[in-house]
Amino acid sequence: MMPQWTPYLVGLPLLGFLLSGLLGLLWPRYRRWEIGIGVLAVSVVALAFLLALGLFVGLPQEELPLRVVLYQWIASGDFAAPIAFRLDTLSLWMTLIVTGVGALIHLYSIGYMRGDAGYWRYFAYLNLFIAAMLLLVLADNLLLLFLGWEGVGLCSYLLIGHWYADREKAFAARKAFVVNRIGDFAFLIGLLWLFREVGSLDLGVVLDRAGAIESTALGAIGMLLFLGATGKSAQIPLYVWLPDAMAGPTPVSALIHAATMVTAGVYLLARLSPLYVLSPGVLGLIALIGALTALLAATMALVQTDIKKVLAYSTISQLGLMFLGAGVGAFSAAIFHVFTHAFSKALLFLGAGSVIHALEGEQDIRRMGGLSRHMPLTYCTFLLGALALAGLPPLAGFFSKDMMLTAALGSGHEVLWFLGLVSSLLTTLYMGRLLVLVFHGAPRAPAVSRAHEAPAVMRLPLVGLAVGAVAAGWIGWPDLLGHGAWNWIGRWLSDSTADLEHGLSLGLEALSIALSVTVAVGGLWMAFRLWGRAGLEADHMLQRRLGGLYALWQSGYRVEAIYERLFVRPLLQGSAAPLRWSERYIAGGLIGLASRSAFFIGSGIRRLQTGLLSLYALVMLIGALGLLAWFLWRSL
Amino acid sequence: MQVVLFGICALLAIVGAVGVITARNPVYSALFLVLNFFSLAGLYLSLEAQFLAVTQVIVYAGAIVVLFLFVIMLLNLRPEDLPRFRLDRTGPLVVLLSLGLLLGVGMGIWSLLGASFPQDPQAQAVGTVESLGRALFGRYLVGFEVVAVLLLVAMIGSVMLAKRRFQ
Amino acid sequence: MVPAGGYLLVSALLFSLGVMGVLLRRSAIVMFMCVEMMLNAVNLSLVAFSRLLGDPTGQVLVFFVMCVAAAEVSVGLALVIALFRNRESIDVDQIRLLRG
Amino acid sequence: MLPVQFPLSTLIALPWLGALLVALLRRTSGARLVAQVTSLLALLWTAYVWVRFRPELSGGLQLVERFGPWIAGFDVSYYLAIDGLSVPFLLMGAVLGLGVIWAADPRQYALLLLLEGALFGAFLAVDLVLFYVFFELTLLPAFFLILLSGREEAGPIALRFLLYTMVGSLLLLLAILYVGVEAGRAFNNGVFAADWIRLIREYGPDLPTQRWLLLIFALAFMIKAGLVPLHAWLPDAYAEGPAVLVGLSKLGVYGLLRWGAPLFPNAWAELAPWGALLGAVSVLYGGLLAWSERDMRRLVAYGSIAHMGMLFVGLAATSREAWQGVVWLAVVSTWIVAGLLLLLQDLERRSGGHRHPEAYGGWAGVLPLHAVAFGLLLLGFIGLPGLAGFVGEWLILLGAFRSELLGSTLYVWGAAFGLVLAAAYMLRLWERLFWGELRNRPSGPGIRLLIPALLPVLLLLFGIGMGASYWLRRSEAQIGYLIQWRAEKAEQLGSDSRVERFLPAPAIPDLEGKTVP
Repeated sequence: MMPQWTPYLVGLPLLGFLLSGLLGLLWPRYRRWEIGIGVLAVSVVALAFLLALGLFVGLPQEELPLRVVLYQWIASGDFAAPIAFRLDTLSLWMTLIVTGVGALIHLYSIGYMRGDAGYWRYFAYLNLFIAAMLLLVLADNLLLLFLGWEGVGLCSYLLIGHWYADREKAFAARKAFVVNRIGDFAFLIGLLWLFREVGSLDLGVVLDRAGAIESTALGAIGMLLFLGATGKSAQIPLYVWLPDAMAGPTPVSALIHAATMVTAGVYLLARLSPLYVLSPGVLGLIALIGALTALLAATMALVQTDIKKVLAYSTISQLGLMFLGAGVGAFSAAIFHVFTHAFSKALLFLGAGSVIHALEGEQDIRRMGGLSRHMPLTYCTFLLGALALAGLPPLAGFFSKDMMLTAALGSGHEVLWFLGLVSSLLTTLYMGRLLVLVFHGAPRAPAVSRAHEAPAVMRLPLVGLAVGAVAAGWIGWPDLLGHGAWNWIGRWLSDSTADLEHGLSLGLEALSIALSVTVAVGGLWMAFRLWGRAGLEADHMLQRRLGGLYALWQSGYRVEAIYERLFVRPLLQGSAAPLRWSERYIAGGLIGLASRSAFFIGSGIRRLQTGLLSLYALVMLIGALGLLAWFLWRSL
Repeated sequence: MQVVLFGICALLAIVGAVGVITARNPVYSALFLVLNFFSLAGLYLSLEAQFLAVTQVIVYAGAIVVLFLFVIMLLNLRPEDLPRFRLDRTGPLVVLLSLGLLLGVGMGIWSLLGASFPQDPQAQAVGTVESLGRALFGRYLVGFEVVAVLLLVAMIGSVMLAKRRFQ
Repeated sequence: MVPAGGYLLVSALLFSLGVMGVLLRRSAIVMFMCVEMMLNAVNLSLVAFSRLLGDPTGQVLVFFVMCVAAAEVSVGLALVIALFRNRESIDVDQIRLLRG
Repeated sequence: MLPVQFPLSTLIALPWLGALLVALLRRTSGARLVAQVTSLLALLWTAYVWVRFRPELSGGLQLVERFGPWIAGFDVSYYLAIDGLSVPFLLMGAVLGLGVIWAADPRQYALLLLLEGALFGAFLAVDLVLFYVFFELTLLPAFFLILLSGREEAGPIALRFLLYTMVGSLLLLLAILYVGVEAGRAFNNGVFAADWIRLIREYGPDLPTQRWLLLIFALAFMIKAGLVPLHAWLPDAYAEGPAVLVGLSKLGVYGLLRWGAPLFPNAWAELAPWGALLGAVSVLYGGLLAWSERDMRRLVAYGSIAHMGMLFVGLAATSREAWQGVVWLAVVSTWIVAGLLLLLQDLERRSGGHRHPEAYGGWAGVLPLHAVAFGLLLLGFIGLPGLAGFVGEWLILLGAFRSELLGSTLYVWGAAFGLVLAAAYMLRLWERLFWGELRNRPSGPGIRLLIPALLPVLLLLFGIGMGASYWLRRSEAQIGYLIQWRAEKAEQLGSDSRVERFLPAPAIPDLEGKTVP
């Protein structure tokens, strides 16, 4: 496979977007031709996936990285940013995830969105989303990466606000975009700073010269870019948009959470890992933020009653784990987790979508229950996804999570490792709770009895993803087995990421793995016991036992209220009055000064116009005399 | 001969001018004005500008002053309507300024005071009808035509102004 | 022979008297007469210069001045009539239409 | 052929002839046809000039048309030329003119065409006095256009606009006369000098003189540009007046680039931090006010003040990248803001005159083309990468971040934060207008031909956004020359660093712990 095909990876979905968008916009009859729209959208992404697969198979690992330059994009002075793509193990791997999982989600959407008035719009945006994400992943230049970075933000905005008639959903979309923009602001400054230090934004140059950057500047750049990543990847402090982003159609949530957008932050850290390993302080902070996010989000996931919100907080928590992994220097493990998580989370979201679809839009898990009898396939796949996410061996999630936790232990961050372990436990608890409350027990709403399995076009992706959720982890066995010989993914990615090596003793690693397995099994057992017996009552019991803590989790640690009071209100409301004042008295005063002085001078001069003819004549005479005197004076 | 003519006419012109200013009744003013105009015509004669002297009598004394008199009669002002002098505040200043003007102009022409007129026949023939006619219908033909149009316009304008009530 | 200066002085004197008249009198008609007098004073000096220089241009100018004066008087007096009809007065101090 | 021989004069004459023809035509349909064809021809002619322009030449002027002197005894001539600096602005004027005229009311045609011609003139003039003449010539059509908007407050607003800009202009005139006389004494045998090339090459006053002259120039141009705190005319005028005013305000930016910086290099270096401070303040001030503004056209106007602040940060940064960014952001921002104002005007008419976004809702479904056009302009406005607005913003921030003149990067932080604010208020506007339940269904007729009129802008939005280097190359050489020339001349007159500061730079610490000496 020729690397020259790389631009088509981005070009194909972009073409799909343009075709769907323009045809739908200008030709109303096209909007109702759902089959055509759906097939077009799916086929471009599928083609991109095949292309990526071809590149993956056809390019020997030794030839990577490759650089494919299209043309000069922005150039002025000594700044130049070409439209150029970088093919290396990392970007190729991410491309596979994005297009593969993305294609399945596209396929699922054909069924899910049937009959929707904005069908064409939806698929156009979905294609654009893939295109932007591929651009982000493949960009050889950080400014081009920023184009994709903002592009996925825009697409998430448009898709979250897909059902825009609902003001709340529209607001959720705006919130997602603006919060992302705050991160992007930091990212932008980081890029500026990086350019000032390095003199280029080409990845090759940046990574080469990273060592030459002065350490404080390097730390600042790392922090700023990381802040950008927290925006995209929904980490503390910028995670608040993600739970609200559930307002979009469920496949969109799957796309945002599994394959695109939120993984961008992790990708960025891995991409710039040679830069990050040079500033251990920043790495430590990243690990801390990741661990905290993982823990806090997991606690919040435990108390949600909306099926999609549980999954949303679960995503934040899992992303936290990935940041923890990246923070302790296990970048490839973090990317590995992106991979496994993509399958399980996409599967869970699509399964949730099927459930919501079957229950005619019901999303409250308190009004579900006993669905396993009506939707056996959905149940089976959902179960596999949940178990994989919970980290039950030998399903996919176990391997990647374990790789990150052992790295955390190995790097000497015992506390963070412990936090990760606790959030793993919480993960098993809320996944178990979700599974039980949705599929087991007695139906708690009449709609459940009418539930039925989704059409084949929606079932097929579920099966595909379930296979991934089971088997995706087998490409990265822990070092304990075969001393890393079976860790194919680690070797593949190590060309692109600068992992820190930790000499972890086999004993400790075995201990860590054993603890992980124990936690997974024990947590699931606990969850099934607790919610399987008491059902919803277990929630109430927890609420009684935990009291204030439970309320705190329910309120999301009141973060939104705190932000509102600390930042939004002082900035917006607080500034309004002084600004109005200055508009009125400073700016308005200056213009008033100008106009009033004109009127003042005018009224002064007006008084000279007495209308007295003889006075005018007198003044004329005086003037004539003056002129006469002037001429006489000159002639003297 | 010229000296006598100049002396008499200059004196009469000044008397006429003073009369115009001081006479209380505008009719008297107009009559003094006639005196002034006639004596100016005399002065023109003494300068060998015969054509202008005649025109002066016809246009100014004949037409303009008559027009003044017509208007005065037409308005039929009562004595108490007649505006007075304005000597109260600005009077002294005006007199002073006018004297200043005289002084200034006098200084300006100081160097010319003693100049005597050329006596060759060509110079004396400047004011003849022939010489003036050649100038008017030669070099100044355009100006002459324009003045004709101006008079027409003035005529129309004054008819319009006098006809309607003026708002 | 009277030198040119004599004529010029008379002209200057007449002009000054005319100025005085315009400024001292309040009757619009008399002011007008004084303006005519000023024009005449200028005419006199023009003729004197014309004679002095032996050039008819000065006298042509006087001719034009006379024509313009005739036009001016006809319009001006028409204005005075119109004014009097409206205001019942020809006192210029009471007419302040030009006040800003 | 005469037009080919004098392409620049043709560019000015074309709209003016059109204006004359429109004024003579009684029938509206005929006038519309003439105005539309004229604006299209002006755009095509600009393209012709664009093709004849050779971007790689720096320092020199091209397609020179010089007749004169104008006034006997003064070396002031009718002197037109193009260079890399004016060509983008010409394009701006032509595209703006097309959009505004196609979407205009018939009674505005003549004035708009007059304004377009004068705008071209101001961008083409390389004689200081001629520039001033065209600069002022734009004012009267603008005044009458605001008056024509027909709202009750239009009169006072137009008058305030006129008076305020006149204050700056009169001071500018005095400064121009001073410069001309002094420069004439310095190198032109005492004859008043106004030739751009000779002025910037040979006229070098001492620092105190430069300082006051630059302050006056900057005051006039800042009033024109609407920079905080001199912006008070702008929101009202944008809200009531025609969208073409947006292009007018860019004359301020152009004036500073063409005349301000090269004429007064040392004072420029000295005052640059203050310019950047005002710029950053404008960004935040405009952004926050836009957030709390309820009238939608005023909201966009405040947003444009924020853009203007960004432009001034770039101006102050005084580097090749920053000025390239300034030129192209000025051009693009004009199109975007004018396009948004036109769209809002259209929506206002369709809704029966509602000016508050609360009266709208869900219009994306009924006016999809409007929604797409508005959305694209909005995204360009908030600087989404890939669209044209980002190119300028990025280059400005890049240049300012590295600028040695500014001494602090905090201006950049402030300016960049404006992008966050912009996203917040613009998306809220979008949400109120186009999303939500359908409210107040559009009824009245909108602006005819609005979408076709905006089509060039939308295409350029992508064209410049994705193929920026082609466009940037047009202005690269000349701007590089200006930057280099300014630095050399400043060195020659007393280097930037050795300038004894009359105004200390604002005491803004840098994040890296450096403070300005």
